[in-house]
Amino acid sequence: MSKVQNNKAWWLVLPVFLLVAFSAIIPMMTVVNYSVQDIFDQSSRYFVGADWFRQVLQDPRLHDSLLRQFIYSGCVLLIEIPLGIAIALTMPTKGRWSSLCLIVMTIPLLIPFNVVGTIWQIFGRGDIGLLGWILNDVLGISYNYAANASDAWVTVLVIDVWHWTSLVALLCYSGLRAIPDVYYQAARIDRASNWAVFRHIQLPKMKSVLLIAVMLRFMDSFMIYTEPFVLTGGGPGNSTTFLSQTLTTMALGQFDLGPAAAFSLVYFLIILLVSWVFYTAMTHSEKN
Amino acid sequence: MNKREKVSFKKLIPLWIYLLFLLVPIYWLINMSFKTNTEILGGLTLFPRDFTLANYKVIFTDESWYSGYINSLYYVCLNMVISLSVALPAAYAFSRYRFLGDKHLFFWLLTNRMAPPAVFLLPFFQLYSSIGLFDTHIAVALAHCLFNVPLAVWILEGFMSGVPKEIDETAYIDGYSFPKFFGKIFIPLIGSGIGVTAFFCFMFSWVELLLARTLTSVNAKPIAAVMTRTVSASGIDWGVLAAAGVLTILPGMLVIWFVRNHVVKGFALGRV
Amino acid sequence: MAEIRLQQLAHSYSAHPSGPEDYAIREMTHIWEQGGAYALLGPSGCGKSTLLNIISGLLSPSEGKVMFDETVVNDMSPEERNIAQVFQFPVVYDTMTVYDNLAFPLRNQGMPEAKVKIKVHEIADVLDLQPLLKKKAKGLTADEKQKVSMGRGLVRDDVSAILFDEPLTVIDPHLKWKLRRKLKQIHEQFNITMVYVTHDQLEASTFADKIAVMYGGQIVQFGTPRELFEKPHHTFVGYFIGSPGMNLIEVKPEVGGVGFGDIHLPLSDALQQRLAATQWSTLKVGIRPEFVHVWDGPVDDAMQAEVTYVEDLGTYKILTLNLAGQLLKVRMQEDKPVPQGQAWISFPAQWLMLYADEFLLEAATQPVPAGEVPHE
Amino acid sequence: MSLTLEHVSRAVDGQIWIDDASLSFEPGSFNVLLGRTLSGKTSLMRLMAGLDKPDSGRVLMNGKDVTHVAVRHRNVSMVYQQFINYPSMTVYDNIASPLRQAKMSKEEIDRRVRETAKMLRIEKFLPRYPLELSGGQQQRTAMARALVKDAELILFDEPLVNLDYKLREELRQEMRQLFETRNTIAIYATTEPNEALALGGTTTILHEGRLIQSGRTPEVYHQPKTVLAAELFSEPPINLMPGRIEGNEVSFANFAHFPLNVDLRRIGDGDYRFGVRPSHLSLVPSNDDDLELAVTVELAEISGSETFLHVRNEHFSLVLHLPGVHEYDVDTPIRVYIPTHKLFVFDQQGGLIQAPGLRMARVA
Repeated sequence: MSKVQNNKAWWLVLPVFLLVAFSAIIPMMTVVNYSVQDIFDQSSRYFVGADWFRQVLQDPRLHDSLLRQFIYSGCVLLIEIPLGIAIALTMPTKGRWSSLCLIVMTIPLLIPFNVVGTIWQIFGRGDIGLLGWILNDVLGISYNYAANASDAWVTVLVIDVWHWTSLVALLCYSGLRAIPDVYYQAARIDRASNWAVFRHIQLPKMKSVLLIAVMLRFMDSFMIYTEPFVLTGGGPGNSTTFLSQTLTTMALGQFDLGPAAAFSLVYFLIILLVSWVFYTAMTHSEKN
Repeated sequence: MNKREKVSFKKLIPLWIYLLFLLVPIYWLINMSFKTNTEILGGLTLFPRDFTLANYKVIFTDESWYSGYINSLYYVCLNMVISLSVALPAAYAFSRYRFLGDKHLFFWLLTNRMAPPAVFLLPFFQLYSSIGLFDTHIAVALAHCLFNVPLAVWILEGFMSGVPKEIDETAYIDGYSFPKFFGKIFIPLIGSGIGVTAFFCFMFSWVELLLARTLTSVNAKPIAAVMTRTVSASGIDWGVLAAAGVLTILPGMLVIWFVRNHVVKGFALGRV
Repeated sequence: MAEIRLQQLAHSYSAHPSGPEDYAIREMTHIWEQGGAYALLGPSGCGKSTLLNIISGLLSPSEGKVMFDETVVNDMSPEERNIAQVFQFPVVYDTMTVYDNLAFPLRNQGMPEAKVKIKVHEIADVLDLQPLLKKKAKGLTADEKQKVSMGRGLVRDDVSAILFDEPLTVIDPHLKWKLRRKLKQIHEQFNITMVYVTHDQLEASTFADKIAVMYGGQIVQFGTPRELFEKPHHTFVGYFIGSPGMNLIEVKPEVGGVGFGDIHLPLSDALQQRLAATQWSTLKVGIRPEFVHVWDGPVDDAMQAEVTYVEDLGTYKILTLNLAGQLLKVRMQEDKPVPQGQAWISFPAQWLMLYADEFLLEAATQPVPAGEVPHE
Repeated sequence: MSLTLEHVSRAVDGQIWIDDASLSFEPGSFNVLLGRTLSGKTSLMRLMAGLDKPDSGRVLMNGKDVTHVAVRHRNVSMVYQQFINYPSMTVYDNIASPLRQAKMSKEEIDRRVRETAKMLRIEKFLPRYPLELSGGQQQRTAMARALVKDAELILFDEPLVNLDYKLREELRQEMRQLFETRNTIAIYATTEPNEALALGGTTTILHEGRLIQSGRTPEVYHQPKTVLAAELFSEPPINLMPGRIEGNEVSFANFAHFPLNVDLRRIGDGDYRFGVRPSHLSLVPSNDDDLELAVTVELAEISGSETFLHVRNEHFSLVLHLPGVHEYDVDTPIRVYIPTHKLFVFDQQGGLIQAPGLRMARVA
């Protein structure tokens, strides 16, 4: 559909622009402002240039949580994307079952982050939780997310899978539904194997929704804060302390405004950069 | 009729397992919310032996508990209304016209979805304090617009592009003014899109805690923040915590129920 | 390679059909011979897509048998039947090159790569796809894509029939006739049964040696384009084939023939006998606009009609005449003088058709083959 | 009510869509815009309707400049190629919607809706929703909405192209009848020359945004000013052959020679392009001055009651438009006849030099 050039359309966009500008530009300017100043109180502040950035970039806390964050987000993508695709492929396309599936799958998406944390906090405990009880008492696997760092880490990952795989699956399902039936018929006539159908019909047609799914899951997992906070408070040790928590501690807990602001900007830029890499990588392969 | 369409139960087993995986933790929460604390701590039971509504009674009789729900619902609905009402005209502009800087604007809107809420905690706190909005529902609703408005614009734009622009022109030819056309003809056409958008706005606003907690203290305190109170010196009141958790899931279930057809259609149209 | 035989075939989408109106396909027996070029022609909703899906194996008929040569294939899938199908909208594998697209069905059969190469190049030659072999299928134009879809069907040696489902819908009008020519050439070159489903008389008559016209779930006539034009076996064929379609007038039997208003149309003795021996509830005569004879002036035995409209189509004209209250269309060549106000016309006996309950009634000497025109 | 376009032009993204078009339409006339896809038909109609503004030039209605009047303040209607109705309203409400916007009384609306629905034979479907109807019925609904408000200008943008041919025949005939008694300007865009002929009135040929020729339909058809006009207003396209007149002889592509006949005698020697309409070619000689050519069949396209025979020899290819069914296999050698008194002659630049004289025949 050809769009018409019409600069008056700005009037329609203006409310959105003003609203988002109010919520994004002013705070962002504050952050930038803080990141280059040393502030004691309202009257005494000094320009420090890139000092805070230098300090933050050399801070081992950042390195630690950044590394943990990347491993975590990587795992999230590696598990949720294939799993989501697989679920979307098995979902029935018609009838009551498909509506039921869709509705059940949306339930976890609508639970507040901290309640998700609470559910698993309860579910995983050895004394009162079904999961903890089955693992410890029935299967004899020692499991305690509050004491064991790797247990805690895996639990946070499972929570994310539980919480968000449905979103990936629903997006993929939506992409799959957009494929006309004749493609499947043609493939059957060509005697294509299931794998070939997936590789040459379903995957190419799902590409644009997959891009969205990957970006969303990357961004959101990279910003994860509430679930590990509720479950373990970032522990044991620092095993589940991710970037957002490090930042929050810095800004609200220790009130290190300057470094926290610099940290914020670095954090934001990393997300932008990685998203851009994903975006170009996935759209570039299409051009060739 | 069609061999391919026939749903074989065997093929769906992995799917059932996945759905079970989704539902069991929730069931466990519901199960626990109907137990007394003695039963909870006294050993594992797959369903409440000693069925009680006492935990719910605690919540419904204590104002600080139920006002938490009202606060959350209030700012979520407020956010939904604001997001939809500003996103509808903007999405229309993006779907129908080219204008100066449209691509950049769209991209910039989407980058806001990439900004971690943690980054905005402090500036938001200061901003809303300075204009006297701290601890109000509107503050949280506005803050949530940061990520909901771009999303709403993006989803609605997809739905609107599916409506041929000849419909718009026919309406103008018939003598409709723009607002009249928009309200009477266009909005009913993208009903599913609005349903799906409302669903997503609700979802992201309802589940968010970090900003909501930072921007409120008493008057607009969300339920999610109230829940942290169950941890007290005497330990955790598991039964009440579970009941409160169940109650936070309910509004979501209600929303799904109301927009289920739109959501199913929206997903099925391949346009979400 | 196979002969396709439909035996007492019927299909209903409802589980317990209660009457003929519940049937998408009414009982029919029909044979598509090995190596023929056929068309299945009908308006939307006539059941042609259902029939196509039954032949290809996407749908299993509720009654009767589908046979490929001597094998009953009712429960076989399309791949087991070795059917190839070209769809309305071109289906290509976007991510593959044209070469890989053409090679795809062969590789799925496990054919050695050297042989695949030979076959693909052979087909690419036929379809003029050689220069495109290395291109990604995604960037092709609609007609190139449609050729690739056809190629995937033709490249296989084991195909028993190729089905075309409105394959030229998305093709640019001025390229259409070239693709039609290509299809004809392909049919001559490969000895494969081809069935072409369409609602367009031009597509059907151009491609097919024989056309099955479908109407209301039945094949009402199976014949060459000439037969459909000159001797429609059903009033629907008369109406549907030709633009404008056949003139159809309801008549009453009279002594020595039939008539309407004050018009009397004589019939041959043989036909009169046939009519007398037939049970019917409606009787119609039909004559094509091309065959109505227009006299230059008043002539004895000619019928007088009023000219109500003249449509000038450049090199010929379509006249609308009022004959005893019935409107008739008449086609006149450019060179013939156009009658003003009144026209004198006659219906040559050889082109005047008689229809009892919509089916053609012919003199007893030429019985209608039973399988083609089932009487209700 | 009359409509006049004065030197209107429109370019989008540096591409010229309409190039200096001047046209005027009489009240109560039926006018066809003929041109291939993307020739500018739709763009021109959008300018007339006021959906787009021209970059230069003026649009006048009844002599009044309406170039900058918004579409909803003009009294126009439009029917599109796609079936455009409001899906959320019933057929009745669809048809009533322009009247409601005009603040008409309830009784008057009801009367007119029913009258228009009856005219278009959709009165049965009034309580239904458009998407429950067949394509033909949907387009009838759209046409009813366009007709109901007595617009001064009604634009049809290839309204029948998405319908099958029997429905097209039917609706085309009804349309002509609908407009016989109306005092509106009807403008109808089509890619099909035969549709232009069938609809009558005037025809304007468009090509690449330019007006090629305009006038009463039979005149434009029989007297095309240029090769381009002849090619565009002919389906199948007119057959063109390079040729030369030398002394008393004409030759085509240096191989088919025939004596100069009376009609061609006043043209001087030189190189020309000769055209002959597909329907003037025949398989049997009809006149002594026919030129016989040996050709091979490329394809016989049969459209039920007519045959388009594509043939070629080593010099050029021809299309014959024959009544009746003629079945030929590909590559069959046959003979075709060109009536030399029906030749169009164009100069090398494409301008018409001579059109075949029409024998105006009448019943005494």
